[in-house]
Amino acid sequence: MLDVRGLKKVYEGRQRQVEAVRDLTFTIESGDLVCLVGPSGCGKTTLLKCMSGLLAPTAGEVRLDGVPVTGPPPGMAVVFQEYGRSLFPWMNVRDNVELPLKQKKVAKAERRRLVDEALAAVGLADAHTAYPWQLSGGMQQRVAIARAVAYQPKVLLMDEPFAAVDAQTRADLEDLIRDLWRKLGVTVLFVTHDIDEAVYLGQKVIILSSSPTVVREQLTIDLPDERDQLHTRALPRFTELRGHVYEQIQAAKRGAGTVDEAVCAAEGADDKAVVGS
Amino acid sequence: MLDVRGLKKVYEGRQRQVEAVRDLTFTIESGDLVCLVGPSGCGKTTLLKCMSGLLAPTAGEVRLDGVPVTGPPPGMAVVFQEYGRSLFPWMNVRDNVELPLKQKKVAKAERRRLVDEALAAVGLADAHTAYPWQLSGGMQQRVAIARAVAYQPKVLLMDEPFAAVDAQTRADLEDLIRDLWRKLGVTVLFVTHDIDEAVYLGQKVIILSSSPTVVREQLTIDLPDERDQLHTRALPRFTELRGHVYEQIQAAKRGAGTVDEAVCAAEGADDKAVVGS
Amino acid sequence: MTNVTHAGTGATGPGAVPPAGGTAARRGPRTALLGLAGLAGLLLVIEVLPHTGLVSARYLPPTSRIMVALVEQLGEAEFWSALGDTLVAWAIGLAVAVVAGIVVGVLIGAVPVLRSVTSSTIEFLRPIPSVALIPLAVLLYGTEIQSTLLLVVYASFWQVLVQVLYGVQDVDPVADETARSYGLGTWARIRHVMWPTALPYVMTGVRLAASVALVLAITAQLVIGSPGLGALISRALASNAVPAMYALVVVTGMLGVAINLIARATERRVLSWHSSVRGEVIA
Amino acid sequence: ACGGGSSDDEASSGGVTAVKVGVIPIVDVAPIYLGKEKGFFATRGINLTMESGQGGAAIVPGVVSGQFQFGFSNVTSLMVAQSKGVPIKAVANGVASTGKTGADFGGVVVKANSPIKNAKDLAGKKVAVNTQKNIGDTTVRESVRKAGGDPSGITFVEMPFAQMPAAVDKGQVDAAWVVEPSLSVAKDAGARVVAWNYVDAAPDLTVAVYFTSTKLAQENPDMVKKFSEAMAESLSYANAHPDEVRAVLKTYTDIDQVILDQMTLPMWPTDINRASIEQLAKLGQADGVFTKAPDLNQLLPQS
Amino acid sequence: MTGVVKRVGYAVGLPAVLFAAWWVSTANSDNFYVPPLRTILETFGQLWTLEKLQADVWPSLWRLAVGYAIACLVGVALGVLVGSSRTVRATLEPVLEFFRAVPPPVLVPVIMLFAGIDHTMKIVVIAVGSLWPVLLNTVEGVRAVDEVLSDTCRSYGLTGVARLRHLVLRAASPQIVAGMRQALSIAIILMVISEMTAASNGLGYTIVEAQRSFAIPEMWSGILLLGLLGFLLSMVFRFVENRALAWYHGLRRAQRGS
Ligand SMILES: Nc1ncnc2c1ncn2[C@@H]1O[C@H](COP(=O)(O)OP(=O)(O)OP(=O)(O)O)[C@@H](O)[C@H]1O
Ligand SMILES: Nc1ncnc2c1ncn2[C@@H]1O[C@H](COP(=O)(O)OP(=O)(O)OP(=O)(O)O)[C@@H](O)[C@H]1O
Ligand SMILES: [Mg+2]
Ligand SMILES: [Mg+2]
Repeated sequence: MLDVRGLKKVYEGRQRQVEAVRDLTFTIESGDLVCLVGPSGCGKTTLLKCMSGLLAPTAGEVRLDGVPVTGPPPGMAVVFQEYGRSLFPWMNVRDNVELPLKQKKVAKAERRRLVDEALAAVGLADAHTAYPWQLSGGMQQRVAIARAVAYQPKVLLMDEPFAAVDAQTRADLEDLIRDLWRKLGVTVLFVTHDIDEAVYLGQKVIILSSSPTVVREQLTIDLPDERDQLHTRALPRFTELRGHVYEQIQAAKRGAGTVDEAVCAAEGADDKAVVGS
Repeated sequence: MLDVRGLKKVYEGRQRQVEAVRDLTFTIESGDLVCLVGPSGCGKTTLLKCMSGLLAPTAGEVRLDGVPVTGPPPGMAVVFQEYGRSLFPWMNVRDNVELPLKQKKVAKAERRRLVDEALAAVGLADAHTAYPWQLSGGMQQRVAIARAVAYQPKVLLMDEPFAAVDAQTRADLEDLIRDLWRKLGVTVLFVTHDIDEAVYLGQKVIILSSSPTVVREQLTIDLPDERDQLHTRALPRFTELRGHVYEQIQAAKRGAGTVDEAVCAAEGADDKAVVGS
Repeated sequence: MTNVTHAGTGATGPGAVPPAGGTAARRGPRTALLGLAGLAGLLLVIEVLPHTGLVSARYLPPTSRIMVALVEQLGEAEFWSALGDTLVAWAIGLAVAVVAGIVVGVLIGAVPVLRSVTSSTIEFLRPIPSVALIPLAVLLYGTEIQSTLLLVVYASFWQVLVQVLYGVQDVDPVADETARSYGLGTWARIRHVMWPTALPYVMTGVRLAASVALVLAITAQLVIGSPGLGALISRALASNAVPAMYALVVVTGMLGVAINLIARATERRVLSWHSSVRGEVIA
Repeated sequence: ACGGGSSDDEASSGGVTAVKVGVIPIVDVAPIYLGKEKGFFATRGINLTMESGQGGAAIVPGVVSGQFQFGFSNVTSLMVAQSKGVPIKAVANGVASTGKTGADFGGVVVKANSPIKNAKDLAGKKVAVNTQKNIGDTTVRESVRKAGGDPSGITFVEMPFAQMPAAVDKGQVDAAWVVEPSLSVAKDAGARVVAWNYVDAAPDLTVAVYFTSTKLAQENPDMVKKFSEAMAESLSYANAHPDEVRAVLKTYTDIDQVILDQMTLPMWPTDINRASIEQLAKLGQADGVFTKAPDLNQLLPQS
Repeated sequence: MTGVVKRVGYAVGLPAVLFAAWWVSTANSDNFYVPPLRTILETFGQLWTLEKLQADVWPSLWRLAVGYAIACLVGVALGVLVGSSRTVRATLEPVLEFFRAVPPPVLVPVIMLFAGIDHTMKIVVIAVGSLWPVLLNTVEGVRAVDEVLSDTCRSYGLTGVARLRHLVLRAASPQIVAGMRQALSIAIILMVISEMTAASNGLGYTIVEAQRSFAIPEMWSGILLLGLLGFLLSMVFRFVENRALAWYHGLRRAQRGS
């Protein structure tokens, strides 16, 4: 239902012309939970922006349920990588989360409930009246997540949403997303740099090459649907998949020719390092 | 040589009064590489700002080589959590990195060399002329790191500096920091949420409790000084230490009483989950 | 100017879906054409207005009549020397006001105590109209250019100053802290952080001041009678030469448009990094 | 310098004294331009430059501070200044009414279809003048009074002469006191003159004069004398050569040729009509223009 | 408590010094146009009685209020329009710049043609003249709305009025306020200019009339009053600003390290 076809994006600067994404083609089925990984700067954010209709691609197109995306489609929520800047500094936490719901014309009582629940779920039940700039980085990021969650979107795009939270909170939030996905059947595209996270969360992991960016692999995660932090991560298949993804990303980076000495030194034995860790 | 004594910081808002840090006391020896971990919102950033003289503590004091810190001391470099905002949008990447060196009156040729090396080390050798806002999140973060590295500080404070880069780049950067530390004997305080990273990097890991924040534990990492991504991470002692830190953080979070259901559910078996992963 | 919270740093992509086709080079002529269309619309309205009976052509002549008068003016040496006088007064006055405004503004911005000490005085002096200073100006300098300058500088100085003060206040604390932590001293921070942040405000201030300076240069000439376009307007008024008067008004308006063009071009150059400008160049 | 004891050394060179005169660029000052053209000033060693200002706001302070040596101003303004203690002195006649009803250079106009037929009807109406509490309103009041009306109910509104024809035409004011060339413009647009206020105020009313500062008058009587003489010559020349006046007007005003040909020129007698000024002073005092009676002996030259 | 004392001290300090300097330097002045400050202050007391304030300052003030309000409304509305669309900006900017460069005294006759000579004319003059800082600042503020915030709004379907209300106006508000502040003092100046034509009362009229009738101490006292008025109005303005932009000032303070 989310169809990306021959997507290409070139940023035209005055001196610099950057081909952020060369040619991407893939499909996300309705109700899928797909993780997107790839080297830093390979165009993940760019891809997300194109998919959410915020950026016009240079070539190719994105289709949602067969309809070409030209502007932000309704029922889609995005969590931006720059979480700090995506919160309204003139609204307190509660208003920030509530605003899209107001826009959606959700009734007041229902709105209240959704906001309370979402904030509690991300562990910010007592920060309603604070302004975003009174919060720590991780708390800000969680407000942005709460906003997306409360919105009850049909499609949820998240750009490294857990980058700034601690390991425990991260695990909680991962479970929150999987819960949401299973209960509400929302379609999720999740960008992350954490390979464990990608494998633990996704039904499918899309691995991008480094620039000029194409899809390097679409990996189906054949782990049981019922996952939990404890058991799933202990499965041998988990370790295997994770090793595979790590290898692919390394290969991707190497392919790009921006490898420096440190990388080369560690190269030979990387798979093992990953598996062993 | 970096002494934190009875540090307390209370943010006074109009309605909200937040005790970010209650009472912190610890010492970092000259030439130490210390990692700081703790739950999201526990006051790590606040602590770093106090230590770098950017924020005046409510009580207690920070001493550098016996001298109380009241403003940013010379020879100290800070990488901020809000990397995007710490780069000057009106300068290109090169100028951003070069500016502190100019200020330090480093000769032109030397400056050139330092900047080139630092940018190459973070994998941005070909982005000199780009402006920060033309870069991806991870690239911006690496520019901020390059700036700190090129500065050749005596003390280096880093606030989640690798949050936005991919796993491979992260590993490279970790090695870069250890290299730097060993070659130049710089004192490093490194905030991270990645427990593996903390154990892999640090000589010592300081674990903070959640709010009201105190030092929960100061853990000496008794791994060999010679570390590499492959072997060190495979050591049983590494796994042990890591498990220990994870446990401590979980306990810290639990203590704070902001635990929600998801956390409780996973609690009983957490150690195993960590070790097994 | 800057986006409020986050002084416009590191964004990844232009905010809007750009319209089809258009690098800066291609957009230039389009902008110019639209601008011309706007002006043409204005001229058309003025041409038609007298024919609607809303006003008599005797008091607001149609464009065609004004244009005839304008061409007559253009043929006179007196007009050109007046234009020169006005431009000289404008340029000198503006330069003095801008430099003084920036220096004082940055000084006050950099030293918080100064801000508290001067704010009441600034608020007191600012609303005093330059026209009230006319006797003083004449007393001091007669109809010499200095009289005009005094009024021009007095009026446009505040425009720059206030903008600079607001701009200086808008410095992103994270950027400033970064600079401080790298040991940039006061002067270096003013130069590398405060100044670029305030620059968009300064540009607005300069654009405001540029037209205020023009307005004041002409008004001063109008009232005091020092040579320049204002004196010509005053003469046309006294002679009831309505078309000539409007022709001169058109000239002042056109000067304003030209000044703005220059200011915009400068802005595109110096502020290419700013989110208000880069969205238009890149994309 | 010329032997005349010029104290103003920097202003004089080679027997020529540089003199700046602040004038308003209107019909009234044609003689000084004409006189300069004819060389009446140059022959007396005066190198004349005219600085144009918009009324007393700029000219009086300029003269007092010595930026201008002489200035042109209407008599009422000068009397006000004198009564307030401004150190000035009249040195030459400026301009005077023609004294002829129906053919003066200033009058009160109304719209063609206005119900106002004569000065008496102005009572209680809204009348535009260029400046309140000045020569305009005092003389208009006198016109109404003489016509048997009650001037106390008139509302005076200030606006520049140039805007008056339009204001009358659009009915924004009931009447307006205008002088040439606006008078002709108004008449052209169909306005009627209902009162000739200068004529009604006093016979051959002196409207404006040239003046200097008392300081200059004391320190450099010689130059003042020469200026007065040159002025007198210019005035009588202008009076005798109306065609040349119309021609010189083209050099420093933008008056339309059609208007220029049809407008009424004022009178330029050589002498100040003291009686008319006394009458003006009386009118002004009655209307509360002065707080203190002006000392005409101080203000006007001894004749 | 000490904070208040300090603030008052700051507010009064420099003016007091300047006034003292003025007092001393003009104490023996015999220049007709620069009377001793003592004379001016005496005149001030005599001239600005309550009655006179009511007759002359009140009408000025309400014309100022109406004109200024119009300028703010139109400036923000037009500014949002011009700032949000490149096409509109390209089309309108030259025309706006054209009018901006025309001096108000020259504009008065034209405005009189359409707005008559009564209050309307003066209000229009004030509005037209003080519009520009608001307009320009709004345009710039709207153009510089943070891209990430803007994207956030778009992706959550916040468009049209909601976007305007929650994003554009709020984000641009610090700058709009800067413009309004500029406009306030310009509006006061234009209040004086508008009363130079076709007025029979008002503070500006009083000053101009005093100047013309050589009542120089009265003129200076009027200018003093004008300055005081400007000062008072700016105090009111700051009060309102501190409320409306509480988040902005809080944000700055917080980030600076309270
Ligand atoms: N506004 C822009 N102008 C010019 N180039 C840009 C712009 N935004 C992104 N780029 C370039 O496009 C490429 C891809 O950027 P993008 O932000 O999509 O990467 P990413 O995969 O999200 O990286 P990261 O994981 O570091 O966030 C980079 O090379 C970047 O420099
Ligand atoms: N400017 C501020 N005003 C008020 N409260 C603040 C401010 N900055 C931080 N806080 C509060 O102080 C506490 C600690 O914040 P801090 O940013 O130091 O946390 P942190 O440990 O860095 O968290 P994270 O890992 O999420 O970045 C938080 O509860 C936060 O809400
Ligand atoms: Mg990204
Ligand atoms: Mg932090």
